[in-house]
Amino acid sequence: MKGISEGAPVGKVNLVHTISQKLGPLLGLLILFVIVSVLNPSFLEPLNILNLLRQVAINALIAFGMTFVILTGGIDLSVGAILALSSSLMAGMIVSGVDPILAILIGCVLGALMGVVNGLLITKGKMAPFIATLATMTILRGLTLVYTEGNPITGLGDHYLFQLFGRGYFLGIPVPAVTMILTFVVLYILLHKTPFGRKTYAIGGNEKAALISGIKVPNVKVMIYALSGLLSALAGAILTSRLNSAQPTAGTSYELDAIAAVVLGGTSLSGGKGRIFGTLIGALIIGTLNNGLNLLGVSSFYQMVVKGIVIIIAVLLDRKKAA
Amino acid sequence: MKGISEGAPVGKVNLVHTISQKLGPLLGLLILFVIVSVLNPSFLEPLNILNLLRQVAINALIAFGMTFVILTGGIDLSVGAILALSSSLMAGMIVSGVDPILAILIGCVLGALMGVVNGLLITKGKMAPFIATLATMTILRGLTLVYTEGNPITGLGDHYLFQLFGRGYFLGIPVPAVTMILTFVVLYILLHKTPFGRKTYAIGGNEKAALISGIKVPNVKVMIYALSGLLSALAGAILTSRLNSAQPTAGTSYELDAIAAVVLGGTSLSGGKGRIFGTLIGALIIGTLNNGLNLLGVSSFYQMVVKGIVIIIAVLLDRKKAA
Amino acid sequence: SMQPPTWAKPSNKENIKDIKLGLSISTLNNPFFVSLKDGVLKEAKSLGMEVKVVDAQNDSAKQINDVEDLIQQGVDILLINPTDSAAISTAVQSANNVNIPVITLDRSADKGKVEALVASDNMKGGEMAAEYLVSKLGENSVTAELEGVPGASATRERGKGFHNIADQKLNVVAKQSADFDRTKGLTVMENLIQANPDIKAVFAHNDEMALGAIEAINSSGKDIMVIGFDGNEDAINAIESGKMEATVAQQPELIGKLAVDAAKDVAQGKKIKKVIPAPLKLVTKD
Amino acid sequence: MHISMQNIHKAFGMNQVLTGVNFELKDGEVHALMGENGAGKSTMMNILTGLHTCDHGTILIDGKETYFKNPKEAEKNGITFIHQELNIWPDMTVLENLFIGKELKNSLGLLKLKEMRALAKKQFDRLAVSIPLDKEAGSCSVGEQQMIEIAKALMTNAKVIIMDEPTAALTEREISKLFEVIAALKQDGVSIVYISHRMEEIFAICDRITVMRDGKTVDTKRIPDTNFDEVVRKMVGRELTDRFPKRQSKPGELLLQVKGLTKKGVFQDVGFSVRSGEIVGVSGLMGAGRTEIMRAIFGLETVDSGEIWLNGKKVNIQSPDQAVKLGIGFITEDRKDEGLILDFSIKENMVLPTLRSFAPKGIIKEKSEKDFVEMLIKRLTVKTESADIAVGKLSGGNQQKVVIAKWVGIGPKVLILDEPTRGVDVGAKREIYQLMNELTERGVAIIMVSSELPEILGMSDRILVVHEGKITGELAKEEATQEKIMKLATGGQ
Ligand SMILES: Nc1ncnc2c1ncn2[C@@H]1O[C@H](COP(=O)(O)OP(=O)(O)OP(=O)(O)O)[C@@H](O)[C@H]1O
Ligand SMILES: Nc1ncnc2c1ncn2[C@@H]1O[C@H](COP(=O)(O)OP(=O)(O)OP(=O)(O)O)[C@@H](O)[C@H]1O
Ligand SMILES: [Mg+2]
Ligand SMILES: [Mg+2]
Repeated sequence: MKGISEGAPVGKVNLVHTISQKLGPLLGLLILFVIVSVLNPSFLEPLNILNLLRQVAINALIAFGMTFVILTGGIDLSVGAILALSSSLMAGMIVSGVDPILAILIGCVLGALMGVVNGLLITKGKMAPFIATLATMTILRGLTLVYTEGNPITGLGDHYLFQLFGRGYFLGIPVPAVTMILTFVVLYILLHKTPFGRKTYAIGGNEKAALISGIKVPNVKVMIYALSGLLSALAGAILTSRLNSAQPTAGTSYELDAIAAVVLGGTSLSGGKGRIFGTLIGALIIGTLNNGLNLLGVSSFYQMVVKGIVIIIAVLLDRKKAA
Repeated sequence: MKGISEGAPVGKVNLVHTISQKLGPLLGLLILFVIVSVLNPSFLEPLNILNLLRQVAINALIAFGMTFVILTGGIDLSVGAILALSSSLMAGMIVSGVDPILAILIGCVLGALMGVVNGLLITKGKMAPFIATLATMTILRGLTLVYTEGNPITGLGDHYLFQLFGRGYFLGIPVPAVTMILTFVVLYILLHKTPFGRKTYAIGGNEKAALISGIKVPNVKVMIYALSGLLSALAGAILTSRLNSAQPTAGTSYELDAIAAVVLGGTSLSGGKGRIFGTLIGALIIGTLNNGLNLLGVSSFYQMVVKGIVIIIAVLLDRKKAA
Repeated sequence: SMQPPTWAKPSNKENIKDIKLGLSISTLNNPFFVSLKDGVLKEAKSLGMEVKVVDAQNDSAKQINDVEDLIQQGVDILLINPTDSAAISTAVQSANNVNIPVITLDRSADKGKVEALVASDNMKGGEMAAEYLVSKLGENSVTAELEGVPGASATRERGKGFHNIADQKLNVVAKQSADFDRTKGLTVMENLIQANPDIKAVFAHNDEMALGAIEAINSSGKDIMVIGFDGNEDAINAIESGKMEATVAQQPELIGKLAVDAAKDVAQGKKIKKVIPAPLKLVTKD
Repeated sequence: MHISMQNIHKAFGMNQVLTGVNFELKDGEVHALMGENGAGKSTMMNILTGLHTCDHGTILIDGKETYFKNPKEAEKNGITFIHQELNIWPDMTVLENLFIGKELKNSLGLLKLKEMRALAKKQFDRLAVSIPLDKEAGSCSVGEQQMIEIAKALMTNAKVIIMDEPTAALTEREISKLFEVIAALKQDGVSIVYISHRMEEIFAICDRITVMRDGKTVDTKRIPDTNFDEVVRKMVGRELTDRFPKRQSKPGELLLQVKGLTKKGVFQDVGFSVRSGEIVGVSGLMGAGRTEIMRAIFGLETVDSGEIWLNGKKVNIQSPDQAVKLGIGFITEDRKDEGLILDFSIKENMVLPTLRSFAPKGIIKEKSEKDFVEMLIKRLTVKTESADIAVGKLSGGNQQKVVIAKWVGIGPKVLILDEPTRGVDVGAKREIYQLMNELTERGVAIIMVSSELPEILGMSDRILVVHEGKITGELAKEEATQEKIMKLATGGQ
């Protein structure tokens, strides 16, 4: 009962299996929550939880797109670079007088286009996703530096909606968290309730068979890389608003955090198996780790060690369960 | 005729195919050589060629190990982190009075052991290589910082042989280049002339079939990750000597350069197909690019753009040819 | 042998009328070093010198390669802004081997013959920040520290200087790395405020992190004094608008200019000082 | 629908596969397509349905020249293809598998799960199968997977259905159900192209037969106008004597003994023995657990209890390499997935289990390796121009020979063959049988798992029958009949 079976489970075994599948990562998150809040009770304060949600939003958005990519058996290393370039382009537009909301929209479209380039290299160019997105990562990072000349772009003014986008609250919840949740709902439906989602799984599960079954594999793939680019750009917009500026080096190694979130959420790197809800939990695990280790005052050296070990334990537990 | 067939090719088509397979990356390198030396004749001066060879050695050594890993269908993201930690440990030993050559040997063994950990996580732990080595990368980077307290380790004295190792010349050739060539010869024989090499290819070609044919797949994999760790540590020793110190942040993102070298050399990321000679050429292509772009005075921002584009072009050309 | 074979050595240049400078910079992803480079280029242009620039992208090994490549291009004087003072030594020695004078910028080289070091004193800057906090908030004020990239020399030196004073006169309750990065400055500061609600001041190892911290402080509604380091344009603006308290301003353009001037003197055979200081100044609103 | 393919040519690279094939399908007929492995049957149908393009030739559909761009387009025009290789997504549910690429959606673009469920149920009822729709397809038996594929094809309301070896993995009961469905489809005017290596089936259900050999059409005939021997002769191009070569069995000493082998929920208390020079057939229904038992003996599965004795000594086999060292060979039922490295050359595949012996000093001696491989190729009559051809380019029967050669090469004491002739043509089958006889004459003990009763009856010295993970009976060659085996296999006494 791995995979996408969202329907009614059949039989007891399946039920238990489904629950443990769904709860696996969630359980990990809960354990982490308990540990951190016992060690430092201020972790559970409402403000901190809101902070946590806001901090998680950027990684979660990128990881959502990465989930689709990984489900097809691909990988996208260029997400951080897309974030940086589209953030710079947005900031550049805003500084030159474009309405900030329009700038964000254009930026997201540009992000999606960068994703399309990835998709075309992979489908038309028949390049391995790893190497194609590694190359575009390098190129886009270079272009960002060329465009910004290595300097942050500032002076974005104080457009209210724009500031709200990264820093505001909506019904008491940070706007980035609201964006993340809305995006999650939309993508959940897309992945689990529409033919597009089924095709995503089908490509990752057996690409040849998908092709024979009449699925337009290249089109679907291009769309998925575009989605990944779009979401990276959206995350870039949030970051731009949060920092009230664009940083040329923003998003460095975000791809690794996003991939870690996807894998912690139980999605298989070989494609065809996994769920986007898991990714949300995975992103929360990583966010809780970062936030918690800071709260506990763990030195940044040991933080890395702890993070690596937690990833290994979480993945090993997940494997055990599956076996 | 893909795969490991080194024997006499059969038929005309096969012959052409084999030649283009072997010459593909080499041709790319030659074109690059010609372009750079036309644009800046000083590129071809003897000292620059020696420089180039020395500069390439570190990436090439890591990429040799990565070739084995990728041939089995795996990946090793932890090479840079292994380089940094073993370099720090070597330097630490030297400072505390261990004979430098002995320290290098111990350091290489430790590097191999770190590789063994990767191998065990992947075989016993059944983790995807990407995520296992991503986790160990984080952990080893953390441990390096813990061990060095974030400071470079200096005061390595002036042991002649040790200095020679990274900076000296042997028969007029930089010692790191000599090390690289000797290692290449040994690994070439290992990969193409011994049962171990055949097993490496077999695992990448079809792991289940390899297992059923009586190959001890887990053992071979562990040995290959150990080899990758060993070679990273060896590269670390050269770097330590060149820098006359150990840098805690050394080797950052070296994994990407190594993977790029392997792929440029025509080895398939899905395993089972490729050759170590190609990797040598791939490393030379990357080295020539770095060196050449510097000589041509291209700004570092544009260098990234150019590098990314060259990778794409090279891989696309290789795909075209294969099709 | 430790020397390149004789057949490979470049021929020595006799005529040094048109001086060609080589500038190896640690990274250009940071406005500070961009300004430093601009300072070099501007001064060189006004003196009619040619400059070749290479960027090590914060990788010590790449920097050695870069320096070799510059030597290969036949530069007459090397201006090196090391990523690390220990790691650059061998590159300086290679330059010494072929008799190319070396001037280092912002950081020194541990070994090898260097004509001059042009730098502002990072350690001193850290001390200045701590002293300023003591004078503004009194002794034993609760303070946090945002550290730079672990292991980077600026992190070590600024931190060391800061603690020289702070360990006696301030109460540093938390220190965390935010990698010289504005985004991380923001999230790490959010978490630090959460863990230590009574923080009164924060010292960031650079302005980027300070500016990130300010965003975190603003949204927390607390009143926390922020001191940065570098004095880049954003930070000066933030200080003028009252969002940031102060920054230990370096003058990267000046460092670049002084280095070129020193190079000119070396080329003309004049004697120069071993250490050429570029003054630091504490920028506050007044 | 009337289809006419005329003078079709097709080459893959240098490999000229089809050289002027003609094929005609009439309205509402069941048309058999037969030929040796690699004759080009699947390729023909792939060309018809747009998966491959032909180099040269004409395709007329209802008199109009038509070339489909892809299988989807063929399907839209009423031609559905059940492929030889199952197109199953093991991690997705049965329901999801049934509707891949043709999901029903409402006006909002969301899936109509209820309707899809109902539709699936209807098809399954028609085929009289009861696979839970939410089961993961990967945990279904091969037979069930095949039924999923058939149901998928029936849902398209096709006017032409191409079945490429649909019964290779089906049980007798499933096969007879399928034949009923085929008869019903015929009634509705649907035409069927039926590709199979099982001669009995062809004569049971087909109206006409086209025989192919070496990329050419040899003949097309009405079934009543031909017979078994003629078809075989046309396929292989020569007279074929008995289907099963004579064997003189002279079993020697006890070689392999299995005692009380148990893996909970899969097989229980399995015990049997094999003598040197003996062929023990293992029969049973699909999913009875035969493959699992063999995998356990070979060290590919862990067991809960039980012992294995070899040559009177108790052995402990934890992994395949130990089994290989002890002289046990295992030809798996899925040669593409587990038997071969398709991108590798014949040579590289054949020497895989014996690599060590070619490198006494660590370096592989290419000369002796080459001689060895050439000897095996000759001995097993593998049809190939060279040992350096990638195995994936060989026909199914020749691939199977390479797998067998691999194990013959280790000089085995015990050879386990799991469905050794699945998807293999009559000619190649006979060669494989002959080889089994040769091996037993030299004292090799053979365990042959097979779902083909004629093969079990024709080749075994002794027959074990497995039902739901237990050995329900053992029959000597002389007393065994189809009826007795089927009774034991279905759990009757
Ligand atoms: N995609 C391909 N690339 C190269 N060669 C191919 C390809 N597909 C089939 N062939 C070759 O074409 C020939 C005919 O193959 P095909 O699958 O049509 O045979 P078949 O008659 O269906 O045999 P079988 O009974 O084994 O299924 C074989 O030699 C096969 O190796
Ligand atoms: N990987 C698996 N996961 C879950 N169940 C499996 C798996 N492999 C086999 N089974 C189940 O185990 C049982 C025994 O299967 P096995 O393949 O051993 O049967 P068999 O008699 O060899 O039949 P076949 O001819 O289909 O191979 C079947 O019910 C099958 O569905
Ligand atoms: Mg076929
Ligand atoms: Mg079986």
